[in-house]
Amino acid sequence: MKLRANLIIGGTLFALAIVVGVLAPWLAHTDPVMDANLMNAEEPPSWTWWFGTDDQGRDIYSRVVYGARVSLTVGIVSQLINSVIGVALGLSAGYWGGWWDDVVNALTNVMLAIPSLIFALAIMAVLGPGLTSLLIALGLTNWSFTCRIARASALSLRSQGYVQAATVLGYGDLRIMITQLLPNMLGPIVVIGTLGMGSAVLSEAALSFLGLGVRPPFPSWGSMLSDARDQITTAPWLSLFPGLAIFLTVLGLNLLGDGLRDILDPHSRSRRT
Amino acid sequence: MFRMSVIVAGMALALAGSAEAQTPRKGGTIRMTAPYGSSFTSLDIHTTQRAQDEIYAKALHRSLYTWDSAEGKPVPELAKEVVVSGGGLVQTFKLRDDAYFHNGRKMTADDIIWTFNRIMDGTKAYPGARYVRIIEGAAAVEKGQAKEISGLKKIDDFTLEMKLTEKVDPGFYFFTALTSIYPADEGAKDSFIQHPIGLGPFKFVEHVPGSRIVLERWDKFYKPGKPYADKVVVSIMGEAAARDVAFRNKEIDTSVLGPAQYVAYQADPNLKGTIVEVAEVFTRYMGMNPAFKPFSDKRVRQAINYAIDSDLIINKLVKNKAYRATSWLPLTSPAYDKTMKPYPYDPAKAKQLLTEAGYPQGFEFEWTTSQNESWGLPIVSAVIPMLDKVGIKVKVKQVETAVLAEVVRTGDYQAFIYSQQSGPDPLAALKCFHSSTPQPACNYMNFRNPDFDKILDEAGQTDDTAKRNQLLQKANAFLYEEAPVWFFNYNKAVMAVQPWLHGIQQNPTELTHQNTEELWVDDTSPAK
Amino acid sequence: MTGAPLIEVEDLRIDLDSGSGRVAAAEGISFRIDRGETFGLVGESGCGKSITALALIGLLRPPLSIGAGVIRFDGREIQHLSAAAQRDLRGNRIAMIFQEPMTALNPVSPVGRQIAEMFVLHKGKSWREANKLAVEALADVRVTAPERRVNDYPHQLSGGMRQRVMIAIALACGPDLLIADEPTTALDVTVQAEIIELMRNLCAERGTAILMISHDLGLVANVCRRVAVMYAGRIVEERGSADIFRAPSHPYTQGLVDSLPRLGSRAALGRSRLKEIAGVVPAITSFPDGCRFNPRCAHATDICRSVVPTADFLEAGGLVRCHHHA
Amino acid sequence: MLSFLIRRLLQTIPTVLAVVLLVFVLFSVVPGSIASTISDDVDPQVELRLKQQLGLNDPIYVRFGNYIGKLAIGDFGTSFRTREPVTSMIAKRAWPTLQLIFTAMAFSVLLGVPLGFVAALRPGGLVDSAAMIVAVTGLSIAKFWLGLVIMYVFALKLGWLPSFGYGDGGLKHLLLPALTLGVSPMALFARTTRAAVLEIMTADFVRTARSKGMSETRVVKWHVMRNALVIILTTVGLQFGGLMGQAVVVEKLFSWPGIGSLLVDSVLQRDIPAVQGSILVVVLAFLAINLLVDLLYGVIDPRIRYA
Repeated sequence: MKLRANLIIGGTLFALAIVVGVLAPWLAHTDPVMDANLMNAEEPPSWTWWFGTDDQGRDIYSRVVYGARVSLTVGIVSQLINSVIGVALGLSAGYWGGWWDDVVNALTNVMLAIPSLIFALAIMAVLGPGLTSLLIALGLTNWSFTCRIARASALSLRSQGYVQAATVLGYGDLRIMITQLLPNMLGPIVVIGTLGMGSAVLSEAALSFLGLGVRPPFPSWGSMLSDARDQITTAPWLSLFPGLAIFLTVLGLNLLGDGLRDILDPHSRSRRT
Repeated sequence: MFRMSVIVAGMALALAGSAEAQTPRKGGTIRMTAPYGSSFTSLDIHTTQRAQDEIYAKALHRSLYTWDSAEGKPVPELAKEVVVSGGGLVQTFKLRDDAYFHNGRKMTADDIIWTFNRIMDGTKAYPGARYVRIIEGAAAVEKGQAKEISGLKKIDDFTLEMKLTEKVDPGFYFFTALTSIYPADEGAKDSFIQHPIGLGPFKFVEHVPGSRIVLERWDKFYKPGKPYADKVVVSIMGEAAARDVAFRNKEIDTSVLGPAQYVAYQADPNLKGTIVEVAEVFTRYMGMNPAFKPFSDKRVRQAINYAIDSDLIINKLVKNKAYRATSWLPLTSPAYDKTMKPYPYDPAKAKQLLTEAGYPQGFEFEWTTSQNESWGLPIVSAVIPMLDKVGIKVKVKQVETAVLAEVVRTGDYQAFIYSQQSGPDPLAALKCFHSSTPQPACNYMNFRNPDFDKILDEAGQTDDTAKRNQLLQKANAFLYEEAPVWFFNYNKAVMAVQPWLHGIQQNPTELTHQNTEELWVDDTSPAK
Repeated sequence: MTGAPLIEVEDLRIDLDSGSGRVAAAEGISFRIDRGETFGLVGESGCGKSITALALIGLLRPPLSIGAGVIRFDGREIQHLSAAAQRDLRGNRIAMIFQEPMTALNPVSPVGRQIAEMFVLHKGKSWREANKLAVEALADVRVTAPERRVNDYPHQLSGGMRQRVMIAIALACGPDLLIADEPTTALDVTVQAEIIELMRNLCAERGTAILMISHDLGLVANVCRRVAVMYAGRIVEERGSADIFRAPSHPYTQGLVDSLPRLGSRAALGRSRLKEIAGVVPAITSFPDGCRFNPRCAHATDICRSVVPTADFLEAGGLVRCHHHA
Repeated sequence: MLSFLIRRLLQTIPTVLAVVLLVFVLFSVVPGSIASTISDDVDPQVELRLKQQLGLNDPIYVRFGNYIGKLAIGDFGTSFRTREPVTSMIAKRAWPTLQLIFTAMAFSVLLGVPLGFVAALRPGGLVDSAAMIVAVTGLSIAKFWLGLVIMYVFALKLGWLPSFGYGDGGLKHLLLPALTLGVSPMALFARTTRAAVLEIMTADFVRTARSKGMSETRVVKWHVMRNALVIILTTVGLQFGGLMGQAVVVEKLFSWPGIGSLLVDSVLQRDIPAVQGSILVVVLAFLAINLLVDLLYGVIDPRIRYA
């Protein structure tokens, strides 16, 4: 029962966020950047301004709606990069073994040893703030779990009959990895990826707070929340709505991840590594 | 205009607290905050030019001069008398004979000479070098061509002669903590940086990096009866929201307010009375690179000034925590022309000027900015739609403050938004636009105009204060016409001060820089 | 006391909640065991013999549960007892040994402690006393140097040793019934005989009845006085051990007996495994109608495919569930 | 034991070296010059001399060699900004961060693990659902936002604890930042513990324990707990890394003078030696803590032997 509740609530929240992001131009009332009118600055929520306006007079509802694009892009793309890196390294290391396996193992250990937020911070410092930097910084720093899982399952699948049969049939390594091994490890990787998206959205907020987030004027939920923190008492709606958007989306991703884990990866409930 | 008269009136009063005419209480702890970042740079105040560090340095150190907020100018601090001779180029200082370093030794002329030689050490690039360079022979020391500054001569222990390279008031050069006087013997030791020794009213007790500096009363301070307090604690609190909680919670005695909190504190009857504000000598502006084609045309630069509704931004976004800039020189400058009017908001005029300049459809430029809330991204975001209305498109390039400083120095920009010191010395402030001033020094827009140079040179040569101010006003008006920048605002510094802390000075160079010997706490302070 | 059986199972049904409904994983299970008697339950894996054992000791966990029937222990119905009352029986009067000595012991607890727990739980001993008793219990199962062994962890012991520990735990409180679920399957051949011997002797000494569960008819027949054969959730035949070898009545039992090499040969005992009977055991959710053995049965007729055979008493004693039994 | 320790230490050397190399290469391409971290008015000649003095004009491999050489004797170089040895800067920041991280860890373990146990006793029950809702909520909130709310509630509204400060007045200054930092690991531990317990509950030895006539509470206390701790310990060890990352945010918010705020400060001011040093120290600490965790396994799990 609980399993389905996870999946349904989580999936709904995440799907909702995606729909909002995709339909942003139709859902938004105003342009999130250009429609600043200082005459309307800091209006509390009302029928005209559903979520109120910010200190530049921009409609927060429209900015939250557009912010879904930025924040979800950060979450999805950076996690996609992580997954691709993790799978490519882990799969090849587990399949080929030997010195390459040692190299990948060493690399994973290095990644594991540097806290990912700190590593992302360092990369952001070098690349400078901005969406691209953010995607790179968050995309390069959170693949070690995926890599370990991919490696472990490649290692165990390698000796399975059908994989060896494929080898005998003269299939190329790449083809075997992609057609034979990859589908069998997709479950846990999707689960990790889902949970990783949530943490990427939160990392974006943290980096915004540290002054190294998405480059405005385009709104991201993290930067909106971070910018509004001085006005938490005077204009609470400035932070309430982007904060809620982050919370619900990350909550959705976490629940979805849990739900998917129960279905796709029932064996490893507790051991992530 | 009303607001301005308030400021002037405020400055006429020596001390904000003195109006209360209470007898200062001895003892207690002053709990100040350092709001500009999450650490102090260094206990060697010569190495750092950040406003953050000077907050503690004002308690610990003394320089040759100090800023007198009541007079609105620098006054001699460690000298009892200054005699000017040699056509204004030779300054003879009769030094105090009652100034003791915190190790108990009396200060002499040797300490000053040693300190200035140290600041000119070219292998260290001390930021104070730019001030000491005004002394003859200082530059040679910096370049390694001489060991000692030739323009400094010790007459006796308490008499010092200083030869300048040009005719300026040395007070403007030697009042900041960058030129704090160190004890010659101790300053050379490695231990100095862990346990600094100065001449100030409070001596060093401890520094918890990233957290606070604690100082205690220096009994042999040269001003009789001062300081009042037993202890000064300067806590580092970079987060405005956290500072707000701490101030409301009565955990700190002073807090610098941003625009949002300025509004909140004004609206709160319990906090309204804690607000202290002053017009600081900083001008916020958008610099335009004349090497970028559209900006080479004066009409385009003027059009930008017409196109932006600066008052609206100041009113709504900056929440009136700034004064509208007319030209370069700030309100508190002696050469400020009160009759001058700022560029009005007139998009039609802007459009017309753009058309005349050959940009009827507008153009696009890249605007480099930091995240600073008062002169960074939020302002840029508000300006973008305004410029858009006259057809000018903006591409934002966001960088960190440190990078922006570099960008500005090297001229690697099309436009940038910045806050630059424009006082207290109006001549020095305008000198930044003199063609002899290299771009990295402070001529960030690489402004070159022989007519302007002529006015400024003339002002520099005259000894008549009135005439000089008149010429400076003319130069300032010249800049208004040329519009090398978008004149945005002059900062209004706002600090919240708990009711039990008295003696706050309205220092227009930086409100957080307080002469701590004047401050005292009454017995309603939770810290007693 | 005498005459009344120690445990009596009547028409027991065990349900499996598959999520979309309940399925009977075992049904119509009836048998009884007298005090000190040895009784065997034989069948292929998945036939329901292990869950029957778990039902007796009250360890069925969701999705499994008792659907119907009565379990009478020492004259008292125990299937609906409160959890606390069940716990008083469990371990104390009904004990159980599991198949996998490797995993049946807690890897991070010393074996002595795992034995001592029994005395603390059921005999109200202090840990100090219980630890002493644990040493004795280890000595009883012929472990050498027991005072040293009590401090060992399971991974430091051999498989046989571990199973001795399990027996020590099971017999610690002198239970009336010992359920042994494939107690030697995971062990080396040489050790198997020892363990069986040990178990049998100890139980005989204490008057403890044994319910032995195994897929190995030979082993069970050797240990037990009576044997029940299970197939697909039903008991298909129940006989005296000697009878079942001499003249198996149910075609499935016949298949089992035929697959045994050299009956009664002690040397082959441990090794003998069931030979595959043609066809596969049906899944719980798709039991065939009628006699559940009919798809694999050489003698199956129409009635076998539609009517569930009743349990018939045999003249020579025992029961069989077959339309065509001899 | 000792030989295990030595072997593990040797194993970490390549990791440390790789981290050093990574961080070094990363920051050798950083924009902005050393001069801009010092003053906005530096004579070009002086800047050149300064660069020479700091060896910034050497080719990168020479600089890396020098850096490694100095690292070997515990010298992290000299800060551009403060001109202090980075080693001593970090040394002053280490204790506050350790205090913060260990308090947060203690809080999250002491709260999260029991919560997970309680939840696992009745999976799907009311307590379980409530606990897991709390846990997933704790994992889904932006940290600085949570910190602000905690600060407002506990310092301003309730007036129980000071909102900032370090070191004076005992532990009370530590509590709010540690609470903020501890919430998400607490949530994580609650979830991990629950999952671990549920997994162990299906183990054969638990069935054995039940067959002994033990109550569920005793089963958990006597048999499940210690086995679950093995799994929890792994998570705790790994979570130290996440905690150090989050400490950056929390330290900044609460003006806590730890390595995290030093790192942010140094990053924003382009003080590269200090950035490199801080990251390196964090990594070393993480590796050391995980070594400790490995040793702890030996205490909890008798199967592990350090022969």
